[in-house]
Amino acid sequence: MSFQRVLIANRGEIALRVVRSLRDLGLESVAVYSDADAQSRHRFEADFAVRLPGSASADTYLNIPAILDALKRSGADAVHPGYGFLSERGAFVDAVTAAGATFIGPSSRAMDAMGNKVHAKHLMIEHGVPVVPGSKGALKDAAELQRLATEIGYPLILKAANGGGGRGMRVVRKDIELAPAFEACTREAIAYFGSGDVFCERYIEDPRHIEFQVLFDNYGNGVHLHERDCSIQRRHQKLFEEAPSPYLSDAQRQKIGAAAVAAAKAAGYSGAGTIEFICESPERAYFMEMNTRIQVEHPVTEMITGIDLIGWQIRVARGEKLAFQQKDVPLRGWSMEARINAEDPAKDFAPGPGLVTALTFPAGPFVRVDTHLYAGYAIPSHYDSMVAKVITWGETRDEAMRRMSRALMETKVEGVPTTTRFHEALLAHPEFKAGTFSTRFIEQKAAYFKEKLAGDPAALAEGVGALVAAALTADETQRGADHASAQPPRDSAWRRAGREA
Amino acid sequence: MSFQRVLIANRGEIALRVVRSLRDLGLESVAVYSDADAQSRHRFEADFAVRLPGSASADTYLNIPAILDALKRSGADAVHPGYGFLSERGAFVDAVTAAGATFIGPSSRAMDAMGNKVHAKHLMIEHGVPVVPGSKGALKDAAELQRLATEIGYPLILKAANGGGGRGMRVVRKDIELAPAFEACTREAIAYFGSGDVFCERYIEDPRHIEFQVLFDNYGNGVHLHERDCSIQRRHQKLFEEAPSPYLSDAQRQKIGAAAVAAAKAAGYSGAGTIEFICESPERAYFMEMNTRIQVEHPVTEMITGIDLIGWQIRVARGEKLAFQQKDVPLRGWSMEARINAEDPAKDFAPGPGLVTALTFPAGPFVRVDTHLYAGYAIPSHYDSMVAKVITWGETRDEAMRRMSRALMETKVEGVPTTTRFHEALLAHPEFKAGTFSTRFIEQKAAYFKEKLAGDPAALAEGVGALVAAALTADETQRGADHASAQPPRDSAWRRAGREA
Amino acid sequence: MNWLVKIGGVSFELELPDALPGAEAEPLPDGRRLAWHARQRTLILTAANGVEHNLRVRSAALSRWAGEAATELSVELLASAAQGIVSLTATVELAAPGQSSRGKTEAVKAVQIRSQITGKVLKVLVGVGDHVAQGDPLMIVEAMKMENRVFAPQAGTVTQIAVKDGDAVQTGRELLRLAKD
Amino acid sequence: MNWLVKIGGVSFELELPDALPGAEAEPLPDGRRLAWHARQRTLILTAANGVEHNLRVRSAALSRWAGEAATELSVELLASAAQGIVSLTATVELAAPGQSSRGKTEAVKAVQIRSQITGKVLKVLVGVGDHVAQGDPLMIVEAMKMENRVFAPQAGTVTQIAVKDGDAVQTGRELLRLAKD
Repeated sequence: MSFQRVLIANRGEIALRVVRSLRDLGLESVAVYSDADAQSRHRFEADFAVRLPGSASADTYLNIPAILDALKRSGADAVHPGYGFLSERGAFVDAVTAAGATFIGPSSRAMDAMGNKVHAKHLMIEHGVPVVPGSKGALKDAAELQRLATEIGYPLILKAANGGGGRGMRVVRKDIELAPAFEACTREAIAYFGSGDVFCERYIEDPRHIEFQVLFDNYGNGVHLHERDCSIQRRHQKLFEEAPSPYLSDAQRQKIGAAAVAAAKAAGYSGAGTIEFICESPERAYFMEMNTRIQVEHPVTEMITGIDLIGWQIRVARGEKLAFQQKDVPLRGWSMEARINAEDPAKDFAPGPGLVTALTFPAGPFVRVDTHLYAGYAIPSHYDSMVAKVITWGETRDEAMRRMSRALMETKVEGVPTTTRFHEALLAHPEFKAGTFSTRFIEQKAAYFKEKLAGDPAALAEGVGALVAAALTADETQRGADHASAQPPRDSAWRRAGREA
Repeated sequence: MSFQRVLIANRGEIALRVVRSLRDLGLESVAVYSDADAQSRHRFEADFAVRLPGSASADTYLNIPAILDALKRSGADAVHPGYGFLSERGAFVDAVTAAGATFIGPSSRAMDAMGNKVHAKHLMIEHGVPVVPGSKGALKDAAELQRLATEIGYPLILKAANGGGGRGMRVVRKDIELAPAFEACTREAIAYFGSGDVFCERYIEDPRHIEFQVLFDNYGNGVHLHERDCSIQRRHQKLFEEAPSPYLSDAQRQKIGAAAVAAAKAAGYSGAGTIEFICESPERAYFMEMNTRIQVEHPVTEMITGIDLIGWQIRVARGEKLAFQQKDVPLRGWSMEARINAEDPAKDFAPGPGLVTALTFPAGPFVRVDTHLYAGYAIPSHYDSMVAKVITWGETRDEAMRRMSRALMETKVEGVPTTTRFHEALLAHPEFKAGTFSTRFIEQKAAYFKEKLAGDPAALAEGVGALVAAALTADETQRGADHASAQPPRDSAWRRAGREA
Repeated sequence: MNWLVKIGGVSFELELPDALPGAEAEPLPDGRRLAWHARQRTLILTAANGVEHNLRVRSAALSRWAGEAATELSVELLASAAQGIVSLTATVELAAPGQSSRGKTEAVKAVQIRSQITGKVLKVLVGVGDHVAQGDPLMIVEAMKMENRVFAPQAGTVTQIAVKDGDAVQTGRELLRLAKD
Repeated sequence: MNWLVKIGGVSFELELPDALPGAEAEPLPDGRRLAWHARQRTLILTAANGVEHNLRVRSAALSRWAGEAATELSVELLASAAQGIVSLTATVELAAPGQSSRGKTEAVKAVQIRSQITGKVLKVLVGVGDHVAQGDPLMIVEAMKMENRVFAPQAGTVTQIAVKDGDAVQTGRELLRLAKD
């Protein structure tokens, strides 16, 4: 399992991130790049590069034969999949292995076992990891529902077994609503979906998304590296993450973490993985799914533990044993990550690919930036809109938050819109500051964000903006008084600045 | 002692560094800049800026009246001095205080007490901190010298009391050499310096430079934040630092650290300070001097402790108590700092100010860069040649070192020479890797560095370089064969590349 | 050139200087000076006493549609307030006076719908002659793995469609025209 | 243009291509291609099988003295070796053939001493007519708080001094001339 040259079957910031850990370990890197990525930094920063003709993901980063061809030509003897693309395809693992190279990640068997949600859920139940409580299948009658309601507690949600799109669903909050809701739901199920089968589950109103990072070697040794809180989401896309979660006590952390490790161990897992939980309350965390790869938000875990997760993925893959046990995994301070996406938060997060004309990223103490951007880079419209991650660390949550404000203030991207301002608005919200938020936070605070992000001209008219406007106007008024009539047409410096930008 | 707007009486990377900590604490910053620094980043990154007319340090950053004038005009109510310039002048502290502003640093009394080497040395002796052993003053006779030699041990150095420039000095290694050396030295002292007074000290052949960071609040609470090893020096200029030192055991660390804290406490010290020791062996560390300001190399301490030193300077100055005790100061992992100076290590470190035409700094996990450089910036020739600090952290010294190699590989500065290659040569040396080096390392390994830094064309002819040369030559040979005679004059792309650079 | 500037509801005519004054700028009537440092992306407002206030530009985007006189300038400035940090954004619409503002060179009843993003037209949902209500989806443009719907800003009849399924579009590219009811 | 290239002790005449071939470069005779990516400061050597080897340029400095035909090119390349990381540096002296190399357009016995740094002449230590031995200090140039001595590269007589105390000098500026003994 020893290897020397690693092909990175990915692009952008994660490909660069992998190059860095490889270099730390004295290993060579091979990038692959699509035609749309011919100017991407990951192509140039790796030691070697191989072109994947075409631009669509299906032709390039999802094209297993093309990647195997690059593997063979480049002489690489291992593959790191990054996240997304082929990172969770058992068939890719098998293809890499059949080509005689090492896949840096779990076995295809463990990947498929944990990737299959039903399998994974059963495994979790077996190992005492709580899952969202509910009926095992279709409910027989209202009486069974009543028994379950007593067992599980309210609120519950009734769902048509064949349903979808929000139809045939009923939330029930008291005993008295139970029978009528069951009848109505059954009626709708028959009417819309042709079957009266209805099942029930506990309804989680304001869930937190909390995930545990686990790390296993090939010899059954595994630890968790605490949790990340990824509740700040928009349409199920994570936007801002932190570690640890302000929601969990130390006892809860240890309990859920131990259960996560036990379950992954039972699956014969190896490498880095993430077990996601949906939390109704700190005491009620339910298994959701397992991601059998590195996560976008892994840096916040690295910041609080000092452990290079991608470095350890590689070391485990080459047969090293974990050098630490659970008790040795540090949890020091607090870390936050803001995803800088090329999207305009003021225009409903419309994506804005294009040329980055000027760029400054933050630096200095306890700040880290993972990005593939550079001034002059044209962000292609073919792939994900995430272009940078701004990460901070502090001794306390408050310090990490204040550092994030500073880091965002230093973040300047011209030419394309970014989510930077969204994060500033987020950090300014008292409930975010207090750590009390659910996955519905952005939706619930829509009015707040709308106002904050509108680029309100009134705000410009006040405060600092007024100085600029006043200065420009004063200048103009004066000139207007001096020279009565029209000036020869001149080019505005603002226009020029805009063009330079 | 509360303040809201802080004038930074400094320039370059340290001014930027202070802006960042101020911003973390919600405070405003005022930069001052000389005419030579009109394009420096610290002018633009601060919230406010005031020009100091002129370029020479004496007219600008050392000009107390000009800085006080800027203080008054800007409405700042505190001053951070950075390092160098006025940072250790008691008179500046008094002037700032008299102007009604808070000086972020120790009192002028403590500063002067610790800044005076004789005072400081006496204070150290009082508090049991070892100093270089030797005679109290001029030696009476050879017999006194013999007694001292027995007490202190060999090697000793005899020095003419009025001497200088290496003359009138003798190193003595055995009893039998003692009397002749004393006679010769006395003779020379009379001949060259007009006085036969000679004193003796223990001679430290291969010293290590180890310094302890201390931090005190205004209420007498103080801690040390472990040591830094700054033995890699060239002509007494530090080039590469690390924390902790591979030289000290934990017991020695605690012992020397406690002595350093006791001595600083006795001086009524407040704020951040550094106590430098010269080490003959881990057991024999002698007090050298105290620096009553932040050090260039403070980031390595921040990386292993997680404590924002400049943030704490500011917090202490506004009257906060230290939030931690000695036992709470973490020591986690290892950190290194490489000073990137605009000097050519292959040309005896000749300084090379000028236009930075292209620039890439490292990023990613466990790497930090403090710099004021940007592409298009012209490094002025008026000030220090240090333009960036590349800092890495690792769980072990080895990991920090490998990360430094990676970080240096990502460091690209075009237009001016830098010391980047020197650091790569340093990291490649087996004795540096083993942690066995003294302040004489660079001088002792001069041949090694010369060879490594020469830009040996033979190295280019081999290995990777050969590929380029071969490609160019093959191309040429082919063309030569095809077209018998002279080509029309054409511009070389290399030339163009050089010009673009 | 003289520009028509709208900030909020207020519009006024303004001659923007030929260049924002450089570091050697003449003082404004009230003694302050304003200088634009292009490389540093910083607008410096210098008070009469020489203290400079840095207004850092996070982003400055200029939108100018071909064939139209109006120009939209969007600037995001960063400045430090007495307490904490604020970022301010404004979109300023600039139009040379005498010239009609954006879209107004067209028949007054025509509304041009432009792409807000660079991407690919996945599906045109309407045809020429269709009547649409305000908020109706007109087409789907895909970019960065996301489907983005283009909605009708007002009720009207589709008079012209400038793109077809599969076309690549740049930001600002005209997609279709609506005749107002 | 044809250039005289010296690498180590070996010199050969070489016509460097008009431009280093771009990404669409014609293959070299052995099937490899070499392309210079200016923005990324990377020289890519592509093998016949399409695998690209990135040679990153850390620094490229071109020294050309006014009035002289010779050009010194110093390039530092970064590449990853099988084990660890290497950085390679070379100074290549380029001279158009037929033209004399650096300094040779002068009377063969004259040696020009140039400043290796940008700074200020602190003190000229010799006068015209002085005879100096190899290694003698000629002047002190200050830059970045450091005093840098300029030494005689060989014995000779000072025939001309081009600067005086206090003068600002750029890298490459002539300081004085020595006539060889």
